[in-house]
Amino acid sequence: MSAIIEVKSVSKRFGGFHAVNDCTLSVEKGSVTGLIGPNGAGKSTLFNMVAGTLEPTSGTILFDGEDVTGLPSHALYKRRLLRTFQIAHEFSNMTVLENLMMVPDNQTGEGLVGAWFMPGRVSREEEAIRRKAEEVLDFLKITHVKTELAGNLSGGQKKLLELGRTMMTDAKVVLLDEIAAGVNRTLLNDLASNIERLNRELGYTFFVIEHDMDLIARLCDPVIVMAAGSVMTQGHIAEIQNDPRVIEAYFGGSPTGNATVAHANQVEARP
Amino acid sequence: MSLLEIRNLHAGYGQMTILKGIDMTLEAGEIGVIVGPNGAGKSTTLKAIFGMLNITEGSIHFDGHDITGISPEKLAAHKIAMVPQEHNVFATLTVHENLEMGAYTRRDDYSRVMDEVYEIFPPLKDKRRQAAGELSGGQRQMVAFGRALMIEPKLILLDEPTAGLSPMYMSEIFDRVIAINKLGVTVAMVEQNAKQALAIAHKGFVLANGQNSYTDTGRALLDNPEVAKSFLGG
Amino acid sequence: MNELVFFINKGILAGAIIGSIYALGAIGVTLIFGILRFAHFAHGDMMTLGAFIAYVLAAALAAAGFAGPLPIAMMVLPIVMILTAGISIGIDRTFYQPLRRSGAKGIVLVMASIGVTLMLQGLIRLFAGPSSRELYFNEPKDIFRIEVPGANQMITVTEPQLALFIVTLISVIALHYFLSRSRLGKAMRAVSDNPSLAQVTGISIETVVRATWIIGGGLAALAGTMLALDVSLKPDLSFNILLPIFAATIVGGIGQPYGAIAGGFVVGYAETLAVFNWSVLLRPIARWTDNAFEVPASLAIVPTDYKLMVPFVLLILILIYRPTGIFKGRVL
Amino acid sequence: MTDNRRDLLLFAGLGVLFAIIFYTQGTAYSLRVTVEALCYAMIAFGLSLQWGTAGLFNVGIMGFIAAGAFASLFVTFPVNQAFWDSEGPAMLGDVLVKVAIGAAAVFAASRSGKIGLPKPLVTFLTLVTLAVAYLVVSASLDPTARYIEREAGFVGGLGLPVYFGWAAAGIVAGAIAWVVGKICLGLRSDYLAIATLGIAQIIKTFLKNADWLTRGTQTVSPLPWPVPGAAEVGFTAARASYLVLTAVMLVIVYMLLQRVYHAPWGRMMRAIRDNEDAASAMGKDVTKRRLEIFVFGCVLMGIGGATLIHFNTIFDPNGFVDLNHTFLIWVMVILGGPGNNRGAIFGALLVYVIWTMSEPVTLVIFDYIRTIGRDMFGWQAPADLNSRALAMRVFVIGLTITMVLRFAPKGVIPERLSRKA
Repeated sequence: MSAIIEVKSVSKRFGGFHAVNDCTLSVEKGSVTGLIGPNGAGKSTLFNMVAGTLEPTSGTILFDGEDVTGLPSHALYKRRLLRTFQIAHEFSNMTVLENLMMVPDNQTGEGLVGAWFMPGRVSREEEAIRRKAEEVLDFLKITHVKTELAGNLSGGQKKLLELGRTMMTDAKVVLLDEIAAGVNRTLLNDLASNIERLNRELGYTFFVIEHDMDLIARLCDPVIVMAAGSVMTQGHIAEIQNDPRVIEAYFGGSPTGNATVAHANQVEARP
Repeated sequence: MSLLEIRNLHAGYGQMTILKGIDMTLEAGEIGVIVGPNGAGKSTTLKAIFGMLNITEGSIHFDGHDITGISPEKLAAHKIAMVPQEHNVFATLTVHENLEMGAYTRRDDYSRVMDEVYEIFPPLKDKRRQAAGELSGGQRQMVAFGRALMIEPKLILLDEPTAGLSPMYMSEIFDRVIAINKLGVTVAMVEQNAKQALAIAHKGFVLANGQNSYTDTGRALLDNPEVAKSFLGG
Repeated sequence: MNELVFFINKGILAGAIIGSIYALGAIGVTLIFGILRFAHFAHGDMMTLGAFIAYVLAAALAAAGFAGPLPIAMMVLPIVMILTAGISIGIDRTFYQPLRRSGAKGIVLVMASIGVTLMLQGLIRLFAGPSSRELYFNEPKDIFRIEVPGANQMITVTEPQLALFIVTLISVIALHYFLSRSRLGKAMRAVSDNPSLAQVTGISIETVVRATWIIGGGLAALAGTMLALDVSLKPDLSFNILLPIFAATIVGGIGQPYGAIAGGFVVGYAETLAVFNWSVLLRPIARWTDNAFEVPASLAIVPTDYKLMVPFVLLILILIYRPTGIFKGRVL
Repeated sequence: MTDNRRDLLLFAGLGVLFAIIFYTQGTAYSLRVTVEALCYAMIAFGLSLQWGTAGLFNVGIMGFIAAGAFASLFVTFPVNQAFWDSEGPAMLGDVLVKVAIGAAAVFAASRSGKIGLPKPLVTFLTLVTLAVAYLVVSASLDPTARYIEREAGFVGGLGLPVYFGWAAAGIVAGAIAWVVGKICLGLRSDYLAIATLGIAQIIKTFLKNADWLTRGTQTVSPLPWPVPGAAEVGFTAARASYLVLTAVMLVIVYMLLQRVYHAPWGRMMRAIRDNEDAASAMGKDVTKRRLEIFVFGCVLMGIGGATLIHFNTIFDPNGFVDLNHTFLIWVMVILGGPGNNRGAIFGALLVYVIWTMSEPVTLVIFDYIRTIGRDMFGWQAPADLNSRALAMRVFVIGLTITMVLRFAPKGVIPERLSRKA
């Protein structure tokens, strides 16, 4: 296997604050790689840099061997790197179907000339895109909201729409940013099995930020742990869960500060 | 009567309801810790106390006053201070000015409190003329705490104070929280690092899906196998 | 030496005068940008409004036979500033605050401010008519002359120009002390820096907004009146002065009051020196070199008619090369 | 369906309004108002596209109208033989060559980063080259301009058919828009507002002062008509045929706009307006698309301006004013319903009629005020009361803008969010 995403000593500063600090990691082609870490560890900042919404202060990011540092997201899409957003970024004044149909690129009807003078070709393309979109809706089991404005969907449905958009085109890598939050258990199971299927059958690579440990455990290998802006460790979920450093950083290990211990004892001693 | 009493709180942003009936009471001098999975409504609860979102049902009483849906800038008068999770200092103002802004609502002489804050956070004294944005993460956290202390609050609300800090810092922050509590300040704190936070808590609230799922002393929650299984990551 | 005196008069002094006007306007625009987060298009007409109020007051007092050591329009300035500040707050309450409350985007506020600017223009013209007026009533416009040895021309400063320098200096110093020392001034900086934290800290945003309008409106009235005293009161000032003021704001860095002052002078000088006839300074050199080269009659970099090009080009260059401005303001 | 019925009712009302005007004001005058209203509708399409579909804030419409009008004048006005017989063309050619060389040098300097020069040096080089090129060009333009003015009056036109002129109007307005957009569209819309405001004033200043090119304030007339003029077929018939022509153009543009709006192009533009980040993550080049729509809108403004100016047959740079050619159009669009082409037409027709009628109405009202004031209070009205009265209309335009924003932000005919399955 070879790396499809390589992050090399990337840092990002906001004012004086190091959100990501000399972070190096890679995502293997064909893997489902998880990224975990406490809130504020810099996961989202790192994600946004990989996805092209933020530009690193220093360091380089390679995609499929090419330097893509600082490229805008639409250029990364052209290289088949897609993403979802932690807070759903739906097109709220458009219908669910339109939300999906806008995704494929190189649509003839997206150019003025095409839209005006090639109606036949545009409508053929539209037909195909619509079928594809309907399949995706079926797959996500949200066909019943097809003509609803996306802004009116529930939080969970918006999340599904996020995922649905990434299925509208053939991706090499999909970045999933907390896709599980707000999605109910049953659906989450479906989601997970479909992510597995996309990964296995179509060779999609997934890079996943997630707080839902069950989902991480089910899908991801390896799992990368971030803390304080850089990678703390990485490995199989079983190793990670037993790594004392990770337990301390992420799961909240035993208190270490002396005062804390003393206070804890005091709290306990209260009637 | 308890210092803080939240009864059956329903609240959310715009049309979206996030809190679906939260109950919470804190006695004066306690540390209360709110834990739970992402999206459970932990930070939202703090924001609801702070009048930053729509309350549709329920009530919040503080020190005998009804403060349900009060506007944020009025809470300082009730001696409630808040430290947000991020962007919690005025980056372009100096450290000293940050503290002065903390005391914005005070018309009396607060130089004694200022000295106390510098005493609790010695590094700040040397950097008092420096812009807060130039400080390190830990020092900024100190500025944020110091700013909140300037009104000599009865209650201080902390939104994930350890977020983004390395584990080493984390215990330092908890030590600081304890120190503040020892000054007689009641603390309500949202935390990701549930185990460590519950260990210093007099009272813990485990939220899930916008509702209380367990409420007990911190110790009891830590010892509760069910809580451990579902929320503390095994 | 005559040429040098000419340069001092038409270059250095003229630049300082227009620079002061731009600086006073840009301070208001930059504060409004920083705190209310929109480009206030009505600022040029607020200046005209201030000058117009000064005219009305001064005319009334002059008719009543009032006289004093200074021109009447200058003596009523404090009242004019207070009135204009009050009107600014009224405009905010009526037109901007409801939009803010309903969560409108910044750009909608920009448009509303264009609506306000048109309303002001209409009202001013309705009452003042389209002609231009003098703000001096039966009073001599004092002119101070400084003799320069070896020159038969003199450095000349008129009374309103001198007054303008003085009030600009006082305003800048006062603003500095206000922003760095006073409680409200610091609160303004705090809101500009981080509005939500400021609110949590107990700072009333509305109070700060009001303070912003008082300062912005007051300084606009000041600048407008001084400009009208120096030249004359023209009701059609608005967009022609607005563009240089925006340029000054952006050149200085949005949200940076000190940047606005610097930007005002940069734009003022750029404009003045661009239309300055440089052949005046070349002539003596030609004389010394026994007319080794011919000096064209006019050697202005930009013809006077195209003066507005200068702030515009500055604006474009700063957007291309340094969108944060000189003082590292924010980029919207 | 109810939406359509409502639209129908509104347009029917508008029809009645126009019928009344034709009946009371006479055909010839009413035809003039109608033609001008249609030209405004074309311009309003451009703004509706920019503001309604893409959220772009253009307050320099007047500049694009003026630029388009000039371009059309230059292409269609009869050839000035005196100019072509003089040294003028050669001198002007020399200036143009210098412009081209200067532009190439500036471009090369701005790209010198490619050969490894550090960024500050590139900036410095570019600015110096720009300054030098500017000085060289303006030094050779000045005598050329003076020569042309002395020998031939002005450059004159190319004498081509009017349709070429209108095409040129679109091209020139679009080219200016491209440059402005290229610089400002990556930034927040406030910058675009400021920049368009500036460019409009500058275009007007240029047209007013470049006597060698535009005759400046001496104005150019008569501009040729694309249809038979009054001298040939009579007043009414001439205006009627111009009306038919503009109406046909408007319908064609309307159909083109409707088609793209409902095509993937419109979907993409609405997506960008809804959520820029997501649209970018879905592979849409937001800045480029914004530029496209900005240029497209300005092309329509240029064409609209040219049709307007040809109808009035006189090119007068002083005739272009912000109020009539920028803010009036804003009122049309936000009142009609931004992002909806029917709204743009409705707003343009209604507002233009009200606007034209408001002049006599205001004067009548103020005449009454004058009389009442004199009779009851002995008030001596100022001599320029009439021109002051017209300033009230500025006030009303401003008030309308603020009120619509607050109480009817979606306009009379709001944009329809498509729900088709």
